[in-house]
Amino acid sequence: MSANLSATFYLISGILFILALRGLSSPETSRQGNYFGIAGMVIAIAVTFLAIGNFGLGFIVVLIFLLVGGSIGAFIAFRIPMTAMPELVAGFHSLVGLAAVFVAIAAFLKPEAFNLGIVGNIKLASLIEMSLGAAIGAITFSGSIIAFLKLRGIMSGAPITFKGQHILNLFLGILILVLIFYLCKTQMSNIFWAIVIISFLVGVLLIIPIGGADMPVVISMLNSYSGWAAAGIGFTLENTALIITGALVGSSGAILSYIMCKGMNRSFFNVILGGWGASEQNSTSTSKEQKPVKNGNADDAAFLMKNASSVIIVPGYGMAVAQAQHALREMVDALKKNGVKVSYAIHPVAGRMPGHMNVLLAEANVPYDEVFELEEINNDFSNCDVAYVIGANDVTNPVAKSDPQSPIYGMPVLDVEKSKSVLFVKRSLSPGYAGIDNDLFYRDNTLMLFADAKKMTEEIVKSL
Amino acid sequence: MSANLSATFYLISGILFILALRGLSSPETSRQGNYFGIAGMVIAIAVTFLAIGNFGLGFIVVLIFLLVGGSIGAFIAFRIPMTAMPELVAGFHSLVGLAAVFVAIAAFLKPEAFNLGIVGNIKLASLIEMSLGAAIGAITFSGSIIAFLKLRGIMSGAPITFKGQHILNLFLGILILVLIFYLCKTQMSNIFWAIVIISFLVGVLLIIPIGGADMPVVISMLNSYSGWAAAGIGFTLENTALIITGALVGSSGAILSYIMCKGMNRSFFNVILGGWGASEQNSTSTSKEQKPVKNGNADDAAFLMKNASSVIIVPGYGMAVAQAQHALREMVDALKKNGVKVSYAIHPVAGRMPGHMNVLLAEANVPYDEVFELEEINNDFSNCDVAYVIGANDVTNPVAKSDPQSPIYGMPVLDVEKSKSVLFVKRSLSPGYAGIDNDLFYRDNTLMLFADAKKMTEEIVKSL
Amino acid sequence: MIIGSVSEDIKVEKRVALTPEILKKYKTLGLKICISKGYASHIGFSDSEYQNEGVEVLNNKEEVILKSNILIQMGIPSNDDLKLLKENQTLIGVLNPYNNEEKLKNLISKKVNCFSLDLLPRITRAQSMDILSSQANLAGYKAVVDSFSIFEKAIPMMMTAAGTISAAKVLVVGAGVAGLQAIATAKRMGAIVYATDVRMASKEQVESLGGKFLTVEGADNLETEGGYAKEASIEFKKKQEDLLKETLKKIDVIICTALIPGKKAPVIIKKDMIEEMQSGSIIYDLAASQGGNAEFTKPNEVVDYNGVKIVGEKNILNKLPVSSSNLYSKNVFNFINNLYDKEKKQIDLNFEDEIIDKTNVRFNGN
Amino acid sequence: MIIGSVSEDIKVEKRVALTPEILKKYKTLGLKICISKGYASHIGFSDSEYQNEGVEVLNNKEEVILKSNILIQMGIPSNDDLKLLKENQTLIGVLNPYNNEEKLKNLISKKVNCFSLDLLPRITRAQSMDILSSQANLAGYKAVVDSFSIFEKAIPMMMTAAGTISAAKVLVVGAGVAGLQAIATAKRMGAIVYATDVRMASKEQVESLGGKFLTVEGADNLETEGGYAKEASIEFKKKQEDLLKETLKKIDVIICTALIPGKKAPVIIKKDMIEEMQSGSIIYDLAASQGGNAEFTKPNEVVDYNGVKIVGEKNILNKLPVSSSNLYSKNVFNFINNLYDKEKKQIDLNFEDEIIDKTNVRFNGN
Amino acid sequence: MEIDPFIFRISIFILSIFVGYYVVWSVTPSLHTPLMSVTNAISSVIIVGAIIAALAGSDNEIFQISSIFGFLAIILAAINIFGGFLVTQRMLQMYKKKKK
Amino acid sequence: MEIDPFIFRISIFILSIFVGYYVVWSVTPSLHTPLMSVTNAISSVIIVGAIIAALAGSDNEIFQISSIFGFLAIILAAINIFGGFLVTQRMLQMYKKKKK
Ligand SMILES: NC(=O)c1ccc[n+]([C@@H]2O[C@H](COP(=O)([O-])OP(=O)(O)OC[C@H]3O[C@@H](n4cnc5c(N)ncnc54)[C@H](OP(=O)(O)O)[C@@H]3O)[C@@H](O)[C@H]2O)c1
Ligand SMILES: NC(=O)c1ccc[n+]([C@@H]2O[C@H](COP(=O)([O-])OP(=O)(O)OC[C@H]3O[C@@H](n4cnc5c(N)ncnc54)[C@H](OP(=O)(O)O)[C@@H]3O)[C@@H](O)[C@H]2O)c1
Ligand SMILES: NC(=O)c1ccc[n+]([C@@H]2O[C@H](COP(=O)([O-])OP(=O)(O)OC[C@H]3O[C@@H](n4cnc5c(N)ncnc54)[C@H](O)[C@@H]3O)[C@@H](O)[C@H]2O)c1
Ligand SMILES: NC(=O)c1ccc[n+]([C@@H]2O[C@H](COP(=O)([O-])OP(=O)(O)OC[C@H]3O[C@@H](n4cnc5c(N)ncnc54)[C@H](O)[C@@H]3O)[C@@H](O)[C@H]2O)c1
Repeated sequence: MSANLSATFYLISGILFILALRGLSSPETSRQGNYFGIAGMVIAIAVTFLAIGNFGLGFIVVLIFLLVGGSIGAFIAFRIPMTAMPELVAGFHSLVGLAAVFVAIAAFLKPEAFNLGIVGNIKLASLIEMSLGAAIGAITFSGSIIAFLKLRGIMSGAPITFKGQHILNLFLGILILVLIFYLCKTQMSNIFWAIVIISFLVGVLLIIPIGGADMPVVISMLNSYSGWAAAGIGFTLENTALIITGALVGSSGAILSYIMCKGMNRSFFNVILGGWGASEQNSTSTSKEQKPVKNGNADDAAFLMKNASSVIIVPGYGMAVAQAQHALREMVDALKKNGVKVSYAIHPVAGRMPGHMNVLLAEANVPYDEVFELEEINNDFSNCDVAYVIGANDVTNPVAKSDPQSPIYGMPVLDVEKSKSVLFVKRSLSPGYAGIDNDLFYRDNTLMLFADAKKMTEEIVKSL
Repeated sequence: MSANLSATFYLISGILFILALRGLSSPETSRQGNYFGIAGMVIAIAVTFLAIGNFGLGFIVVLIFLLVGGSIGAFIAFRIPMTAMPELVAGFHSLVGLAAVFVAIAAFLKPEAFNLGIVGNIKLASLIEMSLGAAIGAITFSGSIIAFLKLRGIMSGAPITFKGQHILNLFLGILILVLIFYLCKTQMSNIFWAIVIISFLVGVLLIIPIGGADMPVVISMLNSYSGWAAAGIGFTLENTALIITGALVGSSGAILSYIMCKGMNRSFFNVILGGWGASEQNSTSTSKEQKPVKNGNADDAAFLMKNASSVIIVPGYGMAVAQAQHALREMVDALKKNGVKVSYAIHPVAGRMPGHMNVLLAEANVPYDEVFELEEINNDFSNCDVAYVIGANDVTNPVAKSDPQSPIYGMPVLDVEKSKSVLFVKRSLSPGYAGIDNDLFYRDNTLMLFADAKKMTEEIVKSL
Repeated sequence: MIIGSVSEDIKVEKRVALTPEILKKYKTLGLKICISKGYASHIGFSDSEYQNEGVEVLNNKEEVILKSNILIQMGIPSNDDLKLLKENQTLIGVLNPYNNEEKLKNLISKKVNCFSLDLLPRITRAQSMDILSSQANLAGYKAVVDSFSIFEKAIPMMMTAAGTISAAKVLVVGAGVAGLQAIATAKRMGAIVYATDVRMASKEQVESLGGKFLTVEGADNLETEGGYAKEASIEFKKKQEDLLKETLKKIDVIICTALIPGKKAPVIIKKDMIEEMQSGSIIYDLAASQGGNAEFTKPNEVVDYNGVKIVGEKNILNKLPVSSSNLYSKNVFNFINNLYDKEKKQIDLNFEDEIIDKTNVRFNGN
Repeated sequence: MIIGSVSEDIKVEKRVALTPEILKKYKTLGLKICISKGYASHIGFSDSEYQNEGVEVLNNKEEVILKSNILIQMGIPSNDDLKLLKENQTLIGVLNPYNNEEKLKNLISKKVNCFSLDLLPRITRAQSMDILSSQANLAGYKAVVDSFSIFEKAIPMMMTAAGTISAAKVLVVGAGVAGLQAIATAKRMGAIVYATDVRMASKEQVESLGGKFLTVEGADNLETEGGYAKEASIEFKKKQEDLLKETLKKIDVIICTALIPGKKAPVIIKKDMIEEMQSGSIIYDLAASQGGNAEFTKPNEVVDYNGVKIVGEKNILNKLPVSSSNLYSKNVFNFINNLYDKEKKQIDLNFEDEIIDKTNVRFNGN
Repeated sequence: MEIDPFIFRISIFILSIFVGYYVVWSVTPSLHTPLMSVTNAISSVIIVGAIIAALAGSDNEIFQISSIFGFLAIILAAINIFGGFLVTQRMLQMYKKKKK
Repeated sequence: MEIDPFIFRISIFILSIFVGYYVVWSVTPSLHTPLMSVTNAISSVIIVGAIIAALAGSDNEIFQISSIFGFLAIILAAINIFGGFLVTQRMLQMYKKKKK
């Protein structure tokens, strides 16, 4: 295959990758996007084989390796439970990082194969590129491993910080640059190895100070790193597909982590430089947030509800305080437009006066036939996809069913926990009228939406 | 200046153009975007001079021409009234198109200067590129001229259609391609000229069947053409800046016209292929839509109101029919958050029963102290930026003040027309209870928002 | 020119034609005003409130009538009072010419100008004088408040620890001005509101207030050009009956407002329908003075039929005298404002003006 | 076991302890029911409605009292009826032990189990039996509906061709259960609602219903642990007075609901404040039976003071007997459900249960 | 293994198309007119070609026919550049939020 | 006048960064996890380098040290490719709207 032809195909594969990411922008096109990605990958691999044009023993061995790796990957993909997704992605990242390191090593050991000069006299630019690629790859690898361990729970999720951490990281970073400089000057392989090893260390150091809650951001950041590593290697190999993809993945990953930080209301730099801000926060919040809660935003809520077939709204005193009834009505209207079945479940003592919720819902013109009392609707929770609990607390507290010591024992409660997912809109984890904690906040199928009920509902309307 | 260096600078200038367009994505960064554009342009021009490296007589002459053109441009830019913006842009497009044609001609006449071979033996690729560039440039030029004339009112805005138009266009298009093919084969200059002339004709034919209302879309499409022409020339000149910018402008223009069509609820292809659909529509709608109205969408309304310092809401029967009171309240809340002063003006007979509006606004929890009766608020319209008339009609009709023949003569009306802009939300141009037309719809400071009052208001909330 | 107004017979009419609110406006027209003693004290407006605005309070009705050029009243004055009126004086009020033909003919023969505001054309320009609208509106409101106060159950839905009270169902018969306001008020209180009317346009209007319209299928649009209702066909009435009979089983409160101008009110709620209703339900009949929309309606009485209370209210606005007087005085003022020629300082009997022409009481074309 | 209930003295009490709605629930508990003839016919529930659900309708009260194991009533029965009660019978109702000490001591000495539902502790589990809440809630609603019906102006804002009626201003004194419902109801009707209370928590609650809270500055939180109010300090009272006096000038309707358990109701609306109010205003005093929150309140009378009507309603729920009886019967049922041991088929006097312990009437610790 | 620069140019071309596509999607509709005018201004980079054409050959050739086309193109493009950017500037000025 | 291909590559690199930037902004937040997993899968195009490394030199050299690194890289990347795309597919399956 001529160089021009293969370059063209690599370009096509790069474009397919762009289309893949583009497809992911909406649920409707997302699967198509994935197919684009697969097509791009197939083309890239096929073109590589054709360009090398060697279909002898080596080719067969490569194929075998490919299949072995592929089977392992497929096996993992099918077996992994959906809940383990974040750690899986982290694990996969580590592989890409390591692969980048290996390719860089191979290129360093045998530059002729890549047209980069000969051992001991590798082209300057290529040397820089490959050592950068190796370094970033190594950081990605070890960083992802740490992230994986933290998410898997093998390592504690708590941030590990020590004095001088940032100075050490800075020092190591500079050291790597200095080493690259010397590598270029001397072409000594020991320096190359040193770079790789130090980079592994940096990866570890970068991730350990970051807390478990920030892991999604970190994963996305590592994703970005792996992209830059690929781009570096791409420059070494003068391969357009690698450059395009690397830059694409690199920048998209970085932006994604930025977007995620914004969504979680965290400072990007605090997260990425792990531990900068952590030290101050720790002291105050550790004792309270013992039990982990899942924290969502309006988009998550909108997504969940849009794709539900039935939603039950559970209003409480917080809805009244926030005067969220009108926004709530709007949200329900929007959901109904999406074909979702929505009903309201009114607990007999929700709010602070008998019929409190009824007054407000009537004000917002909610039709009476969508409003159900506890006894009418309590059985429906088990068939419903999402319970949207807005400013209610005590009236959902399952402790009333289980703990005779509890002050609310014996009160009938709404069985919201039986629905597939529960969204709790409230401002904090603080208790309601009865002053007792609600176990539901910490359940697996609960997503907490911490915000004023009206604001959150309005935002959900926007996202719908 | 070395080729590499200048290529790098061209790249930088391309990137600055990207940043320029990016800046335009929000009002805050828009001016900054414009500066990026200017910077990119300065770099591109400077680099070209440096790359040629000839600072003799030619340079001075070029500078003079540059300044002459620049002064003309600046003069036009300062003198043109803001309302003439669309035709101005159309006019400018024609210049770019013509410039592209000229450059292509120059390259054709003196290929050596551009490294494209010699006269009579121009490189094949370059020849294709330059003739495509010239053709597209010529289409842009004559098309823009027609658009300009239509917008300026020199030519009638009505679509000019004749039988076989599309077939003629198709034929001419194919003809151009065939001629390019022969040009490549024979390198005869006559063919080149023929291509240019036929392209001029095509430009005219493409635009005359398009009606005045669709002109914005056409302008954006011509913008896109001029981009493609520039890209074509870029390939000829092997100039990255031109390629990047051309592609950028080409695709962004095309997308923009698509977006605009969507916003106006028109089919993209109908507009672009001008007159395809027109023939059917014409018969029904001409007589009614004699007087032109300005037609806006939710985004325009949101933009206007967000940037207003005071807004007066004028509700009428349509608000009640649409049950838009809750959405309206939300909109007002959002505006108030933006620091806009909002009040409601209630006409004594708005709606269909005394106090109709009051009931609904109270239902939506609008505080009484934001609600004013006609006499209290009528003088405030002249100091207000936007009057948002939602489903009201008769109660704003100025004919009640002027025409003793009118059935509503003598009724006090709200002087909404005195505010800087008036937004009318209603579903059509049909009259209200009194059955008479409302002159305000056709005023210059009126923007009609044709939609159900509730839907429109909800969309505005989203855009705020 | 002097405007006068004398006390009404407060046993039948508590509203007055002049409330303190409006006095300033008369002043700006340059008109003087006199009233009789204790004119509106029964509704809380003391004579001094009037005097503060420059009104002359005279000791007895005669003085007022003799002194004033224009006499404005709510209802037609007593015979004694009418006797005192003489040539070129003007009487404005709700004179009800069909019922008071005798008295009025008498006055006209004395060349007293009589304007009856119930004759006002329903044109846009006359809206601000439209007493039918202003009073019907309040009547619709009050009918709901009153019937809810009589009703022995709570109206809105309340889900409480002691069980659920379901929302009351209200039916409004006739969705004119009074009916629409009744719908709005009942809706506000949290009732589920149904309405029925013969005019098609009212469907959208009812829905614009959140009410449910009971559409009689296959109904023609029984609307006159003036916006009033025509009498319904027998076939229509049959269909309406069937529909209502079904609906009434679950209705708790009925507000009747259906009228046909110049005719007896249509009887819409028949005996057999009332028998289907739950004990404890209320029928509040605002059409009582025109005969009533329900079969057993008796003006100014509460009839109990099988536990269903049928309230026939003849002049409900006596229960809301302050608000209704305020609006009425404003209507009258707007009327005078149109009638009075500020230049010539006298009233201008311009019969080209539809408003003046139509409200002027004449019989047999004189 | 047999549950019985006899007619109340319908001159003072129209509510009943058993409505047809609840009968099914008693059946599922396996309890028999008997009532006296014409038990609830005054509020539209005929004897046959009861019989249809298997209730035995006996000819006179004596039979019922002698036959039943548990007698459920609204108020305490007459002395004649009480005489018939004997050992091991149970009496449940709102017995008002402080006022009826004599009668109850007598019963207790006869080993009759007396449970007075007004003693119910305000714990979460008891909410479904909480008659104070269920009845106060309806009282708050009715007070508003009633006072609006008396009020001579329209409540909601109406901008009409004949001028604007401005929205009425309502003040709710005491934002407990009744007060909150009053706020909600007045708000619904379109009034501008103010409220005042001594408990700080009520501010948020008032606002959650769209009311405006009049905060007495520098006020302590006068809330007991049970959620009730304490008596206010003199300083607080002074500040509250000043604030109210200013506010009252523009208030049209006042709904009084402030109570302090076991004490006379605080007098909050003083003479000098009432003098500031506009003629035609209404003070509706739900605290009348405990002495009233306004200075001139007289139970079951309408006092007119300078044109301000002060309505002292002692038992407002007699005006809403159906809804209130329904909720009361549900409360009583829930109470019996807790008291009755389904296995042993008898009541279970488990004094470990706070609800049973606190409601059981004993004097001096017996 | 040398790759034809044309391939690179095509790559650049295509990537720029993507960028153009995305950039515009994120523009608020109210800025569409300024956007058009700025893209119009930008598209006059064609002036680069015009300059090259005008200065092709030595100084004494500048009034050759091909150069003249170059000069004409320069004027046209220059009008556009100045006019385009300035007009955009003016338009954007209007969009500035009023101070309150 | 030959331009160093490196410049072109840099251009491509930068333009791709822009594309990446814009593509992600338009992704709905609920698709962030699949997005991460698909970018992860895509970033394994590094396999191209791995294959080149593995097949560098003639067939009898395939078990040289440098080739072995290549082979290892192939396995790692292959795991990633298959795993990544399949897992994305599974996730997206969840996002499919239920039929009603
Ligand atoms: N209905 C009655 O008659 C009556 C009378 C008296 C007492 N109660 C008691 O009141 C309780 C009612 O239960 P409930 O579930 O309705 O209320 P709840 O248990 O008191 O819970 C209300 C929750 O709303 C949240 N909230 C408050 N303001 C909010 C805002 N602006 N935006 C979002 N969330 C807000 C609070 O959490 P954050 O602070 O974290 O936001 C709080 O946990 C029961 O315990 C009942 O016994 C009822
Ligand atoms: N207040 C009273 O007591 C009373 C009583 C009787 C009559 N009137 C008369 O009613 C009129 C009141 O004036 P007005 O300005 O309130 O109403 P109007 O003049 O009747 O105009 C209402 C406008 O709302 C539009 N509309 C209807 N449904 C809509 C929807 N779903 N979404 C958006 N727009 C909708 C209609 O235009 P499209 O069809 O184009 O959407 C119509 O032009 C006066 O002429 C008055 O004299 C008043
Ligand atoms: N143009 C204006 O300025 C103006 C002002 C006020 C009212 N109006 C219009 O005048 C019309 C009449 O209003 P009104 O309140 O004075 O009417 P009304 O008091 O004469 O009658 C009340 C309602 O009863 C209805 N009705 C009559 N027979 C019926 C039957 N058999 N069954 C059911 N309903 C029956 C009528 O259609 C009317 O809606 C309305 O359309 C109103 O909008 C116009
Ligand atoms: N936990 C439960 O299940 C439950 C059930 C019902 C009510 N509650 C609570 O019980 C509390 C009391 O309710 P209630 O309606 O029975 O009270 P109540 O009838 O005893 O008193 C009515 C209101 O008057 C107020 N008040 C007393 N003195 C006052 C003064 N000087 N000025 C102004 N206001 C004064 C009180 O604070 C109270 O809010 C409330 O907090 C209510 O939320 C709790």
